[in-house]
Amino acid sequence: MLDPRLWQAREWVTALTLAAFGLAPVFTELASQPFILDLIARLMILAIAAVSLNLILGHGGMISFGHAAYIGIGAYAVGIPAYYEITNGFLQIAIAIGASAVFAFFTGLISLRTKGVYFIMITMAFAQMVYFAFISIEEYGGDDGLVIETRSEFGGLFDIEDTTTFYYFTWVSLVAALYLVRRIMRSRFGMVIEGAKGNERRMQSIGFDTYKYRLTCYVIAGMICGYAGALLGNFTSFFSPEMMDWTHSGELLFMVVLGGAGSLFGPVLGTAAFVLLEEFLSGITIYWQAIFGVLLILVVLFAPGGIDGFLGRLGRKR
Amino acid sequence: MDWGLLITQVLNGMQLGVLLFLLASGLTLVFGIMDFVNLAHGSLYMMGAFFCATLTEWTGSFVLAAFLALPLTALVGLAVEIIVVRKLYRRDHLDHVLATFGLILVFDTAVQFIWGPAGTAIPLPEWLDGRVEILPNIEFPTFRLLIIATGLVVAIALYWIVTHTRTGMLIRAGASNRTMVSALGIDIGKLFLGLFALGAVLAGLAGLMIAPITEASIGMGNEIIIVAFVVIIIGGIGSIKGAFVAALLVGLIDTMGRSFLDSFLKLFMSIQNAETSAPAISAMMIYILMAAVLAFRPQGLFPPKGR
Amino acid sequence: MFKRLMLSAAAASLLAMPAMASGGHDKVKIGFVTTITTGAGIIGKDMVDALNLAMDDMGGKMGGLEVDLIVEDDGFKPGIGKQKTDKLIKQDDVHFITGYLWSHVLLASRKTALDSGKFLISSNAGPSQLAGKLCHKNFFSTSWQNDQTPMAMGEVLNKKGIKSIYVMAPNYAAGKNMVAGVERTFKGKIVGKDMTKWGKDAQLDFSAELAKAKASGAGAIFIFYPGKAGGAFIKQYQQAGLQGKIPLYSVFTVDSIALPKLQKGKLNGVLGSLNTQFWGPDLDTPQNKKFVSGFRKKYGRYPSFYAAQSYDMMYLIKSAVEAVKGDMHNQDGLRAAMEKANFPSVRGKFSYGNNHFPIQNFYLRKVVKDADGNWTTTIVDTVFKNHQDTYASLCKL
Amino acid sequence: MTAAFLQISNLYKSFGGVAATDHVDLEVLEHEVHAVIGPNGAGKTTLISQLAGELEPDDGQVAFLGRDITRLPPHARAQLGLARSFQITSLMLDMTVRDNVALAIQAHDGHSFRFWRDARRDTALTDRAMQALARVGLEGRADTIAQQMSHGEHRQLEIALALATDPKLLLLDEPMAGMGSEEAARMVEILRDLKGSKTMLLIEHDMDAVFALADRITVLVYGKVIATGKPDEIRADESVRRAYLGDEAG
Repeated sequence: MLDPRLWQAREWVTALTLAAFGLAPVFTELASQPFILDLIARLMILAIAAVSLNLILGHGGMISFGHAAYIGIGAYAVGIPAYYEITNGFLQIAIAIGASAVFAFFTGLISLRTKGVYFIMITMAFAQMVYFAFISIEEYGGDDGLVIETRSEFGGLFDIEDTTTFYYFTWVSLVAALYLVRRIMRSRFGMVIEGAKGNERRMQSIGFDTYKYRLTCYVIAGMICGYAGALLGNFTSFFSPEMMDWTHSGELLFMVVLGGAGSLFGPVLGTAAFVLLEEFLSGITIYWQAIFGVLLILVVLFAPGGIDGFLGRLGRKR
Repeated sequence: MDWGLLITQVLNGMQLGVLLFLLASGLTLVFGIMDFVNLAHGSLYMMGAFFCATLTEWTGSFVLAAFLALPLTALVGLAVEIIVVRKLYRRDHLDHVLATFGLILVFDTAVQFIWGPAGTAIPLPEWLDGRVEILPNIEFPTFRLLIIATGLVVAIALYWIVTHTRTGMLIRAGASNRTMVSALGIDIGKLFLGLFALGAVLAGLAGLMIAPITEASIGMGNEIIIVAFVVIIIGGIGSIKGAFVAALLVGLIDTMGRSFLDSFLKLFMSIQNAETSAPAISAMMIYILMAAVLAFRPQGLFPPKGR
Repeated sequence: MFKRLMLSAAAASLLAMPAMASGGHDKVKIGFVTTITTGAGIIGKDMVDALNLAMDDMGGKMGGLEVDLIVEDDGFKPGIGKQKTDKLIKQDDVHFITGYLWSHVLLASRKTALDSGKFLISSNAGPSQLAGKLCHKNFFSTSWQNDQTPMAMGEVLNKKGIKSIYVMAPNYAAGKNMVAGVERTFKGKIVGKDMTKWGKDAQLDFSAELAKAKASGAGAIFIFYPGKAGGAFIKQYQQAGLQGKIPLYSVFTVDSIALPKLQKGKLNGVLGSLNTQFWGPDLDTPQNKKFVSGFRKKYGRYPSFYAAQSYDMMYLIKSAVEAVKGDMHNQDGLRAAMEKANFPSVRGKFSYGNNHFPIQNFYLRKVVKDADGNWTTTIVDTVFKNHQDTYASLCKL
Repeated sequence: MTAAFLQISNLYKSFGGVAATDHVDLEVLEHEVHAVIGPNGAGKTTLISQLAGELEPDDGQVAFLGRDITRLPPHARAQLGLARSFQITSLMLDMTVRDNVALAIQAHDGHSFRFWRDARRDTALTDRAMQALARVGLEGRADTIAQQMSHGEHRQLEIALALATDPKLLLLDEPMAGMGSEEAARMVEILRDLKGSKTMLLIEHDMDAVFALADRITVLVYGKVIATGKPDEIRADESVRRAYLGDEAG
């Protein structure tokens, strides 16, 4: 894997994309286009969320329609302490990950007892519950949301108020998230998750309590996404329940499928394609959502495997 | 206790309930028999409303427009089935969710393009715009009563179709055993197309019944469709009876929450906080109900037999 | 249909207008954030129409400089609004960030906009926070502070001898301000209150709330429902049989966006109803006559107050650019010029308070038929003269 | 022989009023190969599903190694040493043959909450997976994706999976189903090799295989046990002949 001589289209794209993200600040500085840097930072944060969704969706076969809830939970884990002037980033991120884990654990306990479309709908229902819960909490702005004055502080180690520092903080986070998911999926645990996706009944008959493994995987994905939420909260300095709206969960699903569910890097490409297309199309016409919708339908109908599948086919031709 | 208010609110809850039922019944048929998750069902609801609005403007009669709008909605349903949906039956639920999510975007934008962003009001004829005194000193809007009546008639009709006709037999068989229906030599393609159109008509009916109250507006189906899904999951996928019971339950919970929850919350929190929290908490109760039902009955309240 | 296409094409081309690198001489760059998509897009369109009218009237120039107008759509979401604000700052590098239909969008965008050192001008939203503790030297409003209009309405209710009201508003920043405003001046009892869901999934069926209002025995109902929710509310208010039993008093609900639709829906009960406002299409000032007739000529309908405020915003900026003689780097000069409010406003002469919110009159308006039979509003009384909002004392400017 | 290894007492399960398992008593002794035969619809698969824990009986008891396992879920039974193969091939088709078996070994190890080390480079797993594959003659196919194998190979992998968990009792649900005669012969060989070291409950249609392998046979007809005994006794049993063999013999 680490030997470029063995690389095919897929590996090249992965390496080049990550390198391009890593070098982007230099180019945007030269071209004085700071907004593009913002765009990529947002893209990378959403990519972390998509990678975490892919862990349960692509690798684990659990179609969660409520993944945006963790983005909201993670974001509010930064926002609520900041509201009380607690700006310690380590603490905020710990809360983001911890709260997401707790939420994932308890909702997973119930959701994972259901199958198929019931699972899709119950995960969505739980996300809606958090959505309405945050709307109902007047103290933190309710539907209006909450603006924070300062980003997370990391005791002088580095300062993410600085755009470039924040950008690299995000970049490192994305690379780390990818590495983490790759390790997990290649570990014994990952084998069980993959096996349970392929044939849950058989996995049980050889002695795996698949429920327990899936629940663990569900919690891990929630934690990673909660972390992404904490980043997004810092990035926008603004939180509102709207972040958890079901349409955002749908968008995350689209990002994963567009990139290629079940592949490690696919979700990153899917997110990139999604965010850039959205930016580009919404600049052209106010009717951009229709183009987006048609594209979504076409991808589902004619491009199973998404971008990653396409790269895989490119690789095979060589 | 203000009994007049209570009775009015129960009727309001029923009105919301039957509206949800109209939407959910089509959804549960399509879902239960074709195993197809149609998020764009809410778009058909919206199309019904907009068709009716334009036709009311042209014909000058809401009732006439309503009867003309239904076949139009059915046509849209047919087109959607033929162009997109039928290619997806063999795919998994994730593909259904994504493709119909795409359809929602297309429909919403198309409506903005054709009708503009403002939304369109539907004027009601005089005889529907008034009120009926249902009990001494308790008046209720005539049109909302009409919605309740329509919903009940549709519920009875659907129940009769499902339990007493050959089509209904197929529907029941399909809900519990899909392969059996094809073994009976039925053209599954036609059955599905017909059912999808029926679902579209029911959704369109729901849309055009609510539009004179709230106006036809972009994205009007996007939130209610989620609630309709909650309804069919609580009721048990594929079950008309389940959809009916769950729709009324959800309608009543939502309305009662909006009417009485704030007074209740004031016992614990400041008046301002109670006022702002109450609607969100009553919206949340619906999802809590769903989670509770699924935790104890993973197949919903009335799962079709043999499934 | 054709006209609609043309309008949307105009809006689209505005949206698409890229930040063209200025070739040599300066330009005045104005970013405008409003709602173009969703049902609330109708309001945004009214605002953008007013901007285009102002551009026509000015010949596309302010103090000899060309004007770049960049319109962004917030999609009715604070998060998107903030994102678009970021874009206007970083990509387009505008001089003025303007617009903001919704208070919560403005509150979400405030920090980035002001941190960038640019001017932020609200042409509609006036949340209390920005008038008080969060006031800023670079923030200006060409509209009002949210509380003021309902405060005027509270006075009207007092004068009418109404003893109790039932209050309803959407549950977001402005809704809360509106309720606070009417509570501040109304001397009677508030017998009930409902805050309903707002945003793109706003609640539009008010059956339960209307039943409560009816049962409450209130002397009047006070509402704030901007955009499409207003029409829906009034319709249901009539259907529920409250017309003639509990009178309806509203702010920002019955306007020239809602009226044509209400007229089409034959909701005759609205005729004669009262609302308060800082402006009206029939307000007798030279600039207003020019604006209203120009708007009606160009678009064939009455402008709304949203349009009026947006139109004023353009003239405010123009006055500042002229005062500094086109030196766009002279921030202090631009600010000082704007603080003077030395421009022909549609509302007539007004002054800015310390918090840069207008000190202005508020009028009582009545819904009437105009000479052509179109429904519009006419000013019947002045409720407040030179009224300053109550939060100004909290502002340390 | 020792006391019952697997003890089924009075097991009862009905579907919509029709008894699929009608008060079945059956015991499997350690190290024996016990075959269950019966015509189609006799309730053999229903029985095995209840033993594996996928179906819950309406009444009766299943005891394994002296422990009541009637209400245990499938994975817990597997961990006690009860392994099954499926009549209709049930594998992780998207994974390689080696990964399939490695998973079974992992399950037996009980160390699967390991998130970091690369499982495919874990020799403790891969070596044993190769050994297990060698036992069923699939060592040459280790890197093949399971989906791409032939039906016969699938059946062999089924057995390999069951064996890899090092079970005390093998529940084999028609291991020869759908096989050609050559493949079936190879399967009989594989099972004969295991005979003596593993206790097996074998459900099978192939009478040659049954009589070649079984120490004892139980005959199930319409959910009821009509006879249990050594192959010769069963062959001689009048009621069995009438109900079952007789039919087949014509």
